[in-house]
Amino acid sequence: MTWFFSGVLLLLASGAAAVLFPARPRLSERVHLWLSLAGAATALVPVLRVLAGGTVEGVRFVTGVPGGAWVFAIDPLSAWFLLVILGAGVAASAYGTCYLAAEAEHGSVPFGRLVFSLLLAALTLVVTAQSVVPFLAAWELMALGGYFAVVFDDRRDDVRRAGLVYLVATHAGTLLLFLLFGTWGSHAADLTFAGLAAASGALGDSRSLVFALALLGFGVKAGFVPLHFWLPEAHAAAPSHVSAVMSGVVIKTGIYGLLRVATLLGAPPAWWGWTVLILGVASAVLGVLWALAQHDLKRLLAYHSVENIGIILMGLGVGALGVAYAVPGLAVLGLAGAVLHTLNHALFKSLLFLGAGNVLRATGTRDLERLGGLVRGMPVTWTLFLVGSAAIVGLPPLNGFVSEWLVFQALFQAGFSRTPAELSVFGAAALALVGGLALACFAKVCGVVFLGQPRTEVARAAREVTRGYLVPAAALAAACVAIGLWPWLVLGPSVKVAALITGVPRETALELARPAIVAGRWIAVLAALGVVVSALLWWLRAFALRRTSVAAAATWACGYARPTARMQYSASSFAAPILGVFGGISGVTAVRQPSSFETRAANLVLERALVPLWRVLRAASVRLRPIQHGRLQLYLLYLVATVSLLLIYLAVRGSP
Amino acid sequence: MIVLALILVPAFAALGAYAHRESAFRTGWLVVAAVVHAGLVGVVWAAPPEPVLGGWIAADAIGLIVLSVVSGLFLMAAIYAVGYLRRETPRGGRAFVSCLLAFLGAASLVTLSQHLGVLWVGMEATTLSVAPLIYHRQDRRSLEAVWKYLMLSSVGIALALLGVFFLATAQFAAPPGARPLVLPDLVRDASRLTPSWLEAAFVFLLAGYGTKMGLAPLHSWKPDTYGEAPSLVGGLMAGVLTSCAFLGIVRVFQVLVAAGLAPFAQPLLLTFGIISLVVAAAFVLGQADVKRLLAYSSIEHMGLLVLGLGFGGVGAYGTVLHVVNNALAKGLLFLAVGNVVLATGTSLVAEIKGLHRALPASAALLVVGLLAATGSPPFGSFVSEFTILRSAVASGHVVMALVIAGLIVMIFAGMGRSVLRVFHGDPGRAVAAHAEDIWLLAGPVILAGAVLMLGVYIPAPLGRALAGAAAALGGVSP
Amino acid sequence: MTQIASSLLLLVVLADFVVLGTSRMSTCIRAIGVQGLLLAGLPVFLHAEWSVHMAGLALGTAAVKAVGLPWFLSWAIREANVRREVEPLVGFVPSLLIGAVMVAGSFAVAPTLPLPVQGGTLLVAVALSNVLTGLVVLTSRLKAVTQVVGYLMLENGIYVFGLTQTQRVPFLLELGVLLDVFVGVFIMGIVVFHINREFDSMSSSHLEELREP
Amino acid sequence: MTVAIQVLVLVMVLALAPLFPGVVQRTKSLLTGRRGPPVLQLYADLAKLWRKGAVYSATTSLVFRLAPAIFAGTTLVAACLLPLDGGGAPLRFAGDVVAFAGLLALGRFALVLAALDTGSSFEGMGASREATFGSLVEPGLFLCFAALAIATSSTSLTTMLGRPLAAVWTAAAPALVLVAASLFVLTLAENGRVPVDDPATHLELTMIHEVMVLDHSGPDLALILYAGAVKLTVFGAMLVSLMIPRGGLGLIVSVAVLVAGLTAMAVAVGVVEAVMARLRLIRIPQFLVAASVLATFAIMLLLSA
Repeated sequence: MTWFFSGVLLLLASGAAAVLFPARPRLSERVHLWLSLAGAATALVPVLRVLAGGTVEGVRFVTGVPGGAWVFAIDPLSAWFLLVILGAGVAASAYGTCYLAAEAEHGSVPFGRLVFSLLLAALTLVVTAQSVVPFLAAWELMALGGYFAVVFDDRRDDVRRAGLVYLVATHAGTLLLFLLFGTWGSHAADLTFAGLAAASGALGDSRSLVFALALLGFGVKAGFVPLHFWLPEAHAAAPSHVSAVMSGVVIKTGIYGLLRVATLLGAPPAWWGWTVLILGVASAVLGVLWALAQHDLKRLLAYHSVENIGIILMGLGVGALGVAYAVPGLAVLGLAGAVLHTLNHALFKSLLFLGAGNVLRATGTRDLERLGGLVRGMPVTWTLFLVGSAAIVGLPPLNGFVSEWLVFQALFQAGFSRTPAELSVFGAAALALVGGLALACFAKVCGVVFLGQPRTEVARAAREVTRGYLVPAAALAAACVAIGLWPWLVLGPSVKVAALITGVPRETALELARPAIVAGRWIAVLAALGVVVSALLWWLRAFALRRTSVAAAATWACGYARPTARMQYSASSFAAPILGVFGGISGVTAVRQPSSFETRAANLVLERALVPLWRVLRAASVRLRPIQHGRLQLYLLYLVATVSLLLIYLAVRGSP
Repeated sequence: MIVLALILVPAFAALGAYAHRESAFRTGWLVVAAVVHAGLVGVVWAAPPEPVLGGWIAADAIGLIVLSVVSGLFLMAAIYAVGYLRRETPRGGRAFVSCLLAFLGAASLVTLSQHLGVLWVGMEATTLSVAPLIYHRQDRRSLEAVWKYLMLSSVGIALALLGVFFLATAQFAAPPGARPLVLPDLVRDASRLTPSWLEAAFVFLLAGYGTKMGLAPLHSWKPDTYGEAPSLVGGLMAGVLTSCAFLGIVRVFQVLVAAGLAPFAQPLLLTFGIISLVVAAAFVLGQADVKRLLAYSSIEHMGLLVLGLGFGGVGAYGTVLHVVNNALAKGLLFLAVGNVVLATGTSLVAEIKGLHRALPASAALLVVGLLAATGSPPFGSFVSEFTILRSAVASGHVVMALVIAGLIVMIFAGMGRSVLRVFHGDPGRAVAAHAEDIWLLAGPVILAGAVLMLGVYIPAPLGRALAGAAAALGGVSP
Repeated sequence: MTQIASSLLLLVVLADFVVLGTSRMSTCIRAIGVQGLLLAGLPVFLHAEWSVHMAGLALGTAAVKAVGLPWFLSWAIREANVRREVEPLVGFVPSLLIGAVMVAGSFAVAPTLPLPVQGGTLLVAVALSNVLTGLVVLTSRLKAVTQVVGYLMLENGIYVFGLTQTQRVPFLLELGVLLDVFVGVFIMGIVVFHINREFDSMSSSHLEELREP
Repeated sequence: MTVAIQVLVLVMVLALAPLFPGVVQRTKSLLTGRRGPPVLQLYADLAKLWRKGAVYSATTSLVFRLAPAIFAGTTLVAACLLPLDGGGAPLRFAGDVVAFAGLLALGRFALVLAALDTGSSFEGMGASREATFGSLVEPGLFLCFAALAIATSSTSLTTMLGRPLAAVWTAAAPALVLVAASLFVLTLAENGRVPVDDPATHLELTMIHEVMVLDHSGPDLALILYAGAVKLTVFGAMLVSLMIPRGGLGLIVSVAVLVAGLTAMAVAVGVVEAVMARLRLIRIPQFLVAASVLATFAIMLLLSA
């Protein structure tokens, strides 16, 4: 743990460095960057040791705060999430040093860096804390760091609103966690996770209550439907590197919490698995559908986080069913898929947000309808973004495919498990639908943003961003490709984590997952073959063309002489037919004018449910105002009434 | 002897301050007295003194904890007063400082008295010594505020006196040797007290001291008073006065617990607690004035205190700890708001913007205070609120726990909305730069550090005191 | 418990009704003064044996309740030259009725509260009825002075109850008198005076500026 | 050894692929009372296109040039996953069925992007429709796969379309019939055939697949046409292997059966094209959902069995 804590301290130091010498911004930027890189590297040492199969002994602090000792430790689960956090986090932080430097007119850059480092440090503590009070402390610290990182550009009303919605939502989640651990702790000797695990047997009926509270409390953070309402707002409002971490990493802590509670609670009843599976299907389908409806690049990406959380939950759910119906193979596959998708989503979602950041930096707009043809100005960004898109759609030979493939495996196996779990095979169809929709959505994004003709002058003028922006993104893209081409790099560790969660012995788990791991190598072969064949055909084609003429012309517009940029298919029109198929639940309203067609997307839960609720509460509170009417006699009357009521109580309940 | 000194030093200091004409001297006098008082409290922690005056005056666990809160918060307020009195000279003139000191003396008397009659006298004294502080501006609004405050709390205090009489009556049946109205004896002979009179006494003391605490629906003076009083005084009222009033209820509750009558009291406490939370939530939403906002937040925390007492178990521990945290957080908030008011000349949410650009330090303190007051980890109030919620669940009130959590979220939303609105954005008009002055910042900074520390580390002696207090309230320490 | 004592107690209750029933402030003040005098007499007749303590208490009470405060109050109404309590929140006849109900209630409840001193029941009854009628006046009158009178009735009720304790608990009763002085000085001397100066009228109905919009 | 044979069979089938669109065309023509182009027409077209030069729109980028190669490449590799000889596929592993779908999706992604690369509203329209209907085809396809997986307790196409099917035909024939029907509908949709799409139409506004590749020319177009033929063949091969389990048969026989079956399938497609009209675009989703429903029934049958 020494390595780990020194890493955390380095991260904090990097935050401090950002604010310490405001006179020398350049220097502080450098120091901040290198300290955070060093911190991440240091903290990674024990992580890799654990993932390689080693162990790291935890530490206990006795603080006198009620709830027992403060324990910090790294087990495979923590290690895996630390990998997620540090991997995506350090790339984002490197990107951020560069990105924020150009944001000085919007907010305080040093403060932005400080809260970002705080956020990273809090994240690492969340997944290593092994008792309740430090866990909750780190949890809230993470939420606050996130908040202040999001509201960087706090002069804009929409940013402040998004921030407030996020803050209130996360605080509500935290209070649910209070109740969760309060309920659990009332049966436990102390509030260390070990103590809770020991008490899980004594929970009895309140076990389901604990599960429900965990699902809600952590769900708000994970942001699955319908608890996702804060997510698109906040992630769109934040600076791009913050969006990357929020969307790629922070929401994963919700998943971590669920997994942690699952490990402490022990074998779940079947209906928990079904609940999680159905929630997963719902938020995967709705998330991608709502993403299709967006024209704001970052908001669209944020909705895809809802979708991917859904995919992760599907893996969790089917895994839980495997445990519940005693099909260990199923359990291991499902959970391994979920765990692996957590990592993959962190990688490609951060990559995509960084790409979006580049576009924003180069053009100053996030509105798809105002972009286009960026491929000429920004070839590198385009390539990186394309990798990310293919990965998130789940296409081979990239990492997204590997984890979705595991989840598919689990769903199919459930199909012939000869247990009640077999119904979850329909999840495969849902996941396929999600894949298809995601393909459509990212075809839309890539096509409308990068391909075709520039729709505006800013898009035409866009030029490639500097290396500082590209290198972190490139690193993430490399990781996506690596996992896609050599899946067995991550299959083994993810199976180990799954083993920890399911309680299956590690060797057994590896044995059960053997076919999948072997298949991983075949996937590599397949990917290689695909690349080779395509390259071969490409070469043949080039060969054929060398002997003949290659002419350039305007696009064939079916006889129409001069097509203009405004005649291109827009994002709205591209998505219209699909959204038409799904009708009302897509939350889209189409605006047709003779000269233009556009669709407007609504955040259904927020705008149709929560905002009205807030209004109702406000109205109710206004109706209570007359209580504080200002007249002393009235106040005295309250006093008299209270005393009389008390006397009545005395007469009724008092002893004779 | 030390315990007497704790009461007499501020009292004489008050007289001395009134005697002296030089205002700078008075301020120094104030700080010195506060420091001496704090030092004495430190001595009491180090070496627990013997009871004096036939056991009427003594420092037991609960009293000592509240006393330390009183002394510490007062010291911070005194330091703040140095900066404050440089900017504003209250029309009260000499009265201001001496009333502050008198208030300290009275509060110390409340915390140290084991005789419930004497405790009542101290409570009355606090009421009266605060009144001129509220009225320092001497305009219509502050006049109205002080009138309402005095009327309501006088009626309350009168009811409390009736309660004290009832308590004495309940002691008729006690063995002859028992000293009347002295807490240890009451607790000792609890089983032989007349239950009906004891319950009557509790009811009236609850109503009386509840009025001074500001439990809804007895709270109605609070927003007006806190809104009009200078922030410094508001901080002392929200931190010290309420704690003292709560101590009064705690004392009689101790007797009830000893007499095995807790089941009679607890439903009342829970009802008051829930009503207070509801009222606070209702009026925090869309509150236009930051100081009134703090008043309702204070009502919320009074509610939490009695809730913890009502749930019992670990709740008692949480409650005593929450007394400390609430006092620190409220002091911090009021002093921070005081800086804002000094700089902008208003406490209306609509008229303040972009504080973190205009007054970075005070703005940061304001947000820290917000988090501390809403029980966000890792602040001390988180630990106490969490413990109280735990006791709610442990005592089988799961639904009530959910309701409480919901109300706390509403209050957080309301407070957060207002505070963050003034925190963010562009500072419209220029604000007085002088507001960021070391004297004005030292107090809140130290308070922030303290409330933060209590969230991550509780010193062993304090832990023991808390455990002892919880035990005296029939609770257990988690 | 002598006949005199009990008749004194009944006169005390009668004084309450006078305050409830009249609109003339001077009458109110006179009534409260008389009540103070009666209360000062009570300890003497209540307890057979004499003691210096008793005498001192009686004299002190008389000084404060029967002389000091009434004089103060009449000074105040002279200052503000208000003579009558016009349109109170609750009319005089209704408040009389309410008062009657309260008194009846207290006399009904009193026997259930056992007091181990002789004649305790009557004391409790009178104490309660004073407290309750005092609260009625407090909540139903607009003029600051009348409210103070109501407050003093409340006080006297508590004082009456305190009489049961004089034997055992030293100077508990004195506390009550002390309260009178404090509250008298503060509420009367300062606030009423200021209200009078600020609004040149003593009606507390002006004080409704602080409220939730 | 066996792998060599399997590769050989694969190569042969890939070589025969352009034949089947011809067959479809010919059947359609005959049934509609025309002679129609010769069966081998596509071979001629491909050869001609391969020799021709290419015209590229100034709007397009590398994506446009790369897409045909990727589309063709993925389709060919996908073909490697099928047990064409009735025994096993050259490439087979647990879960290769998902890889199969993934490869086809990658091909579609490439084509859609290429279409958007031209910046033409027509091809954007085609891309949008392709994406829409593609996203509706996917669930149907996976439901069919799920049914087969349940029937054969495997997630590898080699097993799912291989020996075990014979037993399933005896046990749960109705389910497999439903699956086959659903798969046939999906074949029509995936390959841009009537009633979903009409390759022979001459009105761009009604096209889907054709309008999407409107701007490709020369070798690129050749690659796309060829890959299309292979795709049709691949789906046909799946249908054939599903309908006629060739587990017991010898290599020669089973390959002969496969070719015969493929031809029959092509004829069937031709018949459909001749007798059915093209659906209106807003009806197509219902048509595809119907396919999914058929597969769902199949799954219910298998699970209840």
